[in-house]
Amino acid sequence: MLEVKDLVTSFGSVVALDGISFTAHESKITTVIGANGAGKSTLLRTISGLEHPSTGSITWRGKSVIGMRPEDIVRAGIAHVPEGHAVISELSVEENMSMGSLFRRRKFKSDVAAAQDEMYELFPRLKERRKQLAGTLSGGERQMLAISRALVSRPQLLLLDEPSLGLAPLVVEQIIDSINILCRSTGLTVLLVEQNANTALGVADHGVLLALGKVVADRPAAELKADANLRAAYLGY
Amino acid sequence: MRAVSKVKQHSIARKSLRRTLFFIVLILLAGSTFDAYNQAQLALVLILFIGVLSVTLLTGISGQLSLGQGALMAVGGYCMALLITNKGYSIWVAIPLAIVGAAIAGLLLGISAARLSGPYLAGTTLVIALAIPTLSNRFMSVLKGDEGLPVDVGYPPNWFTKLFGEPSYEQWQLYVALPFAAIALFFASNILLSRTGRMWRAIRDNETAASLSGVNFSRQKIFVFVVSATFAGLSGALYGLRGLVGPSVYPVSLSLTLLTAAVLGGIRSIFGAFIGTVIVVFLPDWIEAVLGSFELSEQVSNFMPALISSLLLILTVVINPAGVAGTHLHKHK
Amino acid sequence: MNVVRNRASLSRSPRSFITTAAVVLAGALALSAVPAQGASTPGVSATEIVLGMQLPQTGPASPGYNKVDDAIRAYFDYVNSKGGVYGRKITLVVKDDTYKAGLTVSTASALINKDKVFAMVGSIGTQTHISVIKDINRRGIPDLFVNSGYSGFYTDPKKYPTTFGALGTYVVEAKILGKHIKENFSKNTVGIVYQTDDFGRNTVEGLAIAGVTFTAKKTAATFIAGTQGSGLDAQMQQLKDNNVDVVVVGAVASAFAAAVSSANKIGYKPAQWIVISVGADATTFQTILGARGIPAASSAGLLAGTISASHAPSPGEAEDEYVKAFKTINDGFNKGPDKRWDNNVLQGMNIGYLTTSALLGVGKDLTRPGIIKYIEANAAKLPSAALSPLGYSSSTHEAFTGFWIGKYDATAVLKPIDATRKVWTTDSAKGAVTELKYTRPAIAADALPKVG
Amino acid sequence: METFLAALFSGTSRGAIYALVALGLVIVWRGAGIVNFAQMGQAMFSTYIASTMITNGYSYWLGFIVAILVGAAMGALLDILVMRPLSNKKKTELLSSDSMRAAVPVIASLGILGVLQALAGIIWAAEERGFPAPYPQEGFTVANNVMPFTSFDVFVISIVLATLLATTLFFKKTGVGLAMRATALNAEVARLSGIRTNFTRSLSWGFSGAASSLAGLLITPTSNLSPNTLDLVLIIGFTAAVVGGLDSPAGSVIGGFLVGMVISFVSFYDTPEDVFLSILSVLLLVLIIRPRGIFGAKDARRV
Repeated sequence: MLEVKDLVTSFGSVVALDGISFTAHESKITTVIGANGAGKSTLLRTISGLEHPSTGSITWRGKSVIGMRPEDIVRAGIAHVPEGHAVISELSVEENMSMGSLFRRRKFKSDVAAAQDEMYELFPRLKERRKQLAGTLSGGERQMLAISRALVSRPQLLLLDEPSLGLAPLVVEQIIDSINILCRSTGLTVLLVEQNANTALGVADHGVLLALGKVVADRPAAELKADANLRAAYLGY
Repeated sequence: MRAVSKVKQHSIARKSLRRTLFFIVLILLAGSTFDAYNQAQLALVLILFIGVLSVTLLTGISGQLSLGQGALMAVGGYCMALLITNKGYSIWVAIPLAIVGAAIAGLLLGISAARLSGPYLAGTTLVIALAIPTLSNRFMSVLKGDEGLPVDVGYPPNWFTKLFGEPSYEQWQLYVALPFAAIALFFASNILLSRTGRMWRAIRDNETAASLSGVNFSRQKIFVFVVSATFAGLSGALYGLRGLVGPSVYPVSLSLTLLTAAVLGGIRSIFGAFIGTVIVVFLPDWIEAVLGSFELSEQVSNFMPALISSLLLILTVVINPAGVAGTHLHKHK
Repeated sequence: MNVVRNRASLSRSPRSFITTAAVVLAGALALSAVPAQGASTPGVSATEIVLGMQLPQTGPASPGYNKVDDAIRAYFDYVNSKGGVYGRKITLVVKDDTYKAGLTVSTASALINKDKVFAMVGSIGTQTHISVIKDINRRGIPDLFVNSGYSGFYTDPKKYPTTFGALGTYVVEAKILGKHIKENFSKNTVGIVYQTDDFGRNTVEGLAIAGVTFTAKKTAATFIAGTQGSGLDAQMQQLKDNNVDVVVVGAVASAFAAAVSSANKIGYKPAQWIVISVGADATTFQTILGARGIPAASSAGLLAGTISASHAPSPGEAEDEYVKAFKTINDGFNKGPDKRWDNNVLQGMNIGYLTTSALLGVGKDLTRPGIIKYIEANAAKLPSAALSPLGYSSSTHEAFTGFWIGKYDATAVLKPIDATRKVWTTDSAKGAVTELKYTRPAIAADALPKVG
Repeated sequence: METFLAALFSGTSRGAIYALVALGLVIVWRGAGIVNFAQMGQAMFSTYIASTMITNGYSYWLGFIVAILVGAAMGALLDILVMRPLSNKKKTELLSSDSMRAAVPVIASLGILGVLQALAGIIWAAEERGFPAPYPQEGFTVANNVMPFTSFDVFVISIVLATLLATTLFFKKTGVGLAMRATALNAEVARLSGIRTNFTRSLSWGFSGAASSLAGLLITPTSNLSPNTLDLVLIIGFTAAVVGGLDSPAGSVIGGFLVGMVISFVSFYDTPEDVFLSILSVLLLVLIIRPRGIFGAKDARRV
């Protein structure tokens, strides 16, 4: 269980997260939605250790991750796929993918290869292009690669930041479906940040609505999806 | 709209003028209390201050890293020395012409450097700093090789001695440098406060955004180089007037000294440029004064000033990269 | 956001600017101020004579030269241990200008204004000295025994009345060696490798006066002073390709070592190496080649047979009375980091000795014009280790006009080439080279100069 | 023809060393975004250590290995003590612009260079000394002509090529190499992949330190050793790296040999006095055609 309590993160005088509290349950997909600038990405970046909160607590399975470095948070089982198809264009697909499991090489030697094979199974297009430079991939393929890179670290919690950004609806559907399957079959916990609320709420179990750094709603996804007033007020449709 | 901007321009000019007058008064006050040696050192501060301003404008404000400002100083110095020794011009004519010479060199450099950025620009300018002094041997008959062209500030004109009495050589050095430093300060201050300065900062902070907002990117970059070269050329001419214009006066290390002064003081402000220059010029004396009370063997004492100043340099940069004058910039994003 | 904040920074109040700047400047003053001296002649009191020297003590140009100041100081310390000069002890203030002319102006100003030196002594570096010589002369400060063979400093005493040299000029030495080359190697192809500065060019000029000329890019190979570190392969290849069998080296000792290494590398074995005295320092040569894995015996072998000239005895002449005396003083008084006996130490000792004799000669009443006048008029009376008299007169301030020619033996000692040592003399202009008869005054038992 | 061969040989052996110096600079630039001006200062310092060991009777090879290890340690230490604290200041506004991120570490590295040169002066005095070569420095004979190419040069070229090959393989084939490349290319993604970027960055500094120490050991037998003798080597190596493209290790090698050849051919055919001007011309020519060097990435990763 991921518990976030009274989290405050600010950049200079700009407060990005203003006392956020919510819980993401194990083996469920929790989605964080909200308009641009609501603080969604900052929330994920704070959980994964890229930003440092000024107050508040974040605990994963009862252990605080505050003050840990991003690389150690990954090692503790929390993988983050940041916004914008975060792959390294100058490296090949294979290299990008194996990057995520470098730290597991020594202890889990046999599993490293198995994890990669699973990813190639999940996203067969990556297998065809494994020798290509990541820079030559399409946007959707890059997103698949970024997710694979995170998943080969065998996380228990996956932080997914705007996977649909700039992708064709068909591709978005494919990616979201894969995540859904993965979560249901392996018991992975997912925290999905989306601007595209409909898609996100469609697949998620639970929804958290952010506005200007504050939580304005924290309810089951179906309920949120049905609340037309809330949607109109905070998401603009 | 136009009326408003005119008012603004006036207030900028007034502010710069006020600053310049304060500066002049401060230097004159300090100069009158200093002994001869420190007067000469203060003159050196004024001269190098102009050179450091060229770094502040180029690197601090417009974001282009040059390691070859010393070469532009050399251009200014040689232009002036040639005009004085071959044409018999007075320094008051030779210096402005030397500045024009340096500006032309800055234009050429700017045109070839406009496409370069970061370390590529740094590398090119560093090699320029290395190569330019070798020209003095290549064109031996005009530039006089390693022996160089001896020049100096000479003696004050009659009207000056009648008005102010006979100054010592050190005082005269100071009085010659002061008006130029004041003019440089005034112009630098005006540039920084004006729209041009904002445009340059925009180039530094975000090239793409700057070009989107209609700034002609490469033309501005070249313009910055020309302005910066003007400052460097003036500084180089005055630096040569301390006794000699020759390759050993403008070594590669001179360029690095200017950059060091700019960073130590705070690379984004005029005040920082001044403080940094004061530190660079006076630090060896301070270290010597402190070390004088210790008994050190010659082997150690020879290298102590270099060791201490280098350590201070590292410490300043690591503790506060914004420099002495830039403490207030040292905040989290 | 940046823009706004920067503007805020610029509009910080002028008052705080003034305050901070004033504090900084006041600090500069407080730390650098020196109490003014009351004496009528700067640098001279009842108990002390303060002398100033500037040279590259650190930096690329310093190796070798950084030993000269230690040697001069060692001699002064010896004099002080014997009671000083008329009860005044000699203090030598040394400033490091790292061979940057821009810095030399500051160090000279510090010596003159802050340390209030009576005279400058033994300064090293032609280019750096050019930047301050005019100012020093204008102030009437004695500029004694400058360690440069650049004739421009000395041949016109009206221009630089206070400046006196401590070496024979490069032109004089080259003319004398040129005569030797003309007479002994007329059948050979003579070439030169020289550094493109005053030293190298003056050498070429002197050789040309003697009738030894070279063709650019054929028998004359050049390099920029300070770059010999990267080897002189191309230069040696050029001389080899043009069948040069007598190589003149107009360069510093490390360049001579580089030339020999490069020649060795391409199997180039010229019949004769001829090296101007500045470059013919056996210790430097052996330190460099020796540590390259070439043992001292065989680096002496590479040096053996090399012809050079000198105005003084070779530091290797252990039997010479001056060498003997200076060596003892060096062992006892030199506190420098590297006091190994070599040309630089001998030269420093001799400058200390010359300075002391001039100070003794002027008498108790020491003034700046006094010492300048004394040195100019009494050159013949000033003893030194050199095998040539001092050439100072009202028409020239060149130091030693005489050189003897020698050849290095297998133990790296320069030995006279003639059965008995012959000293040759000439001027820095077109004058002829003639033989010089000079009997050097013997050194006193206490190794202090006896004047008068 | 002989002159041509001589220039070619001389340029090859010199170019190999410049390539090594350039490689050291490129590794740190890629790994940390810093041009390390202290690099040849580190090399000078470790070569002095080797020199001291050798003159005290230890074998050349022991000195050689110790110097390279010291170089590596010194590189890593500089990162930990100076550059890492400095890069932790990245969030300050001053360091938020790319030009300052380039300029401020340059100043820091100049400070380090100053410290190392002063320390070397204090410890070993400033006299110029020679440094031995492990193989004879006598040229081979080609077509009845002795060339400026010796067994030592063969050693230099082979060890440099071996180093370049090993470096390439290390970066391409090992996990640590991949981690280092990832850190260099995108530190954030690397950290999110569980890579300890502080460690890999220090490793880059260590590698670069070892490479430059090797360069120091290989160049001093022909250039002597004093606190300042390697300054010029650094500037030429930097030029080589810029010509080749600072982002590209392969480019640094090409750049090194190119600059070595230019220096050699200008020295042999024209005059050594023109060396710096011709380096400048080559640099400008290359950069006008390709502003990020011959092998530099077209797309600006860093501005």
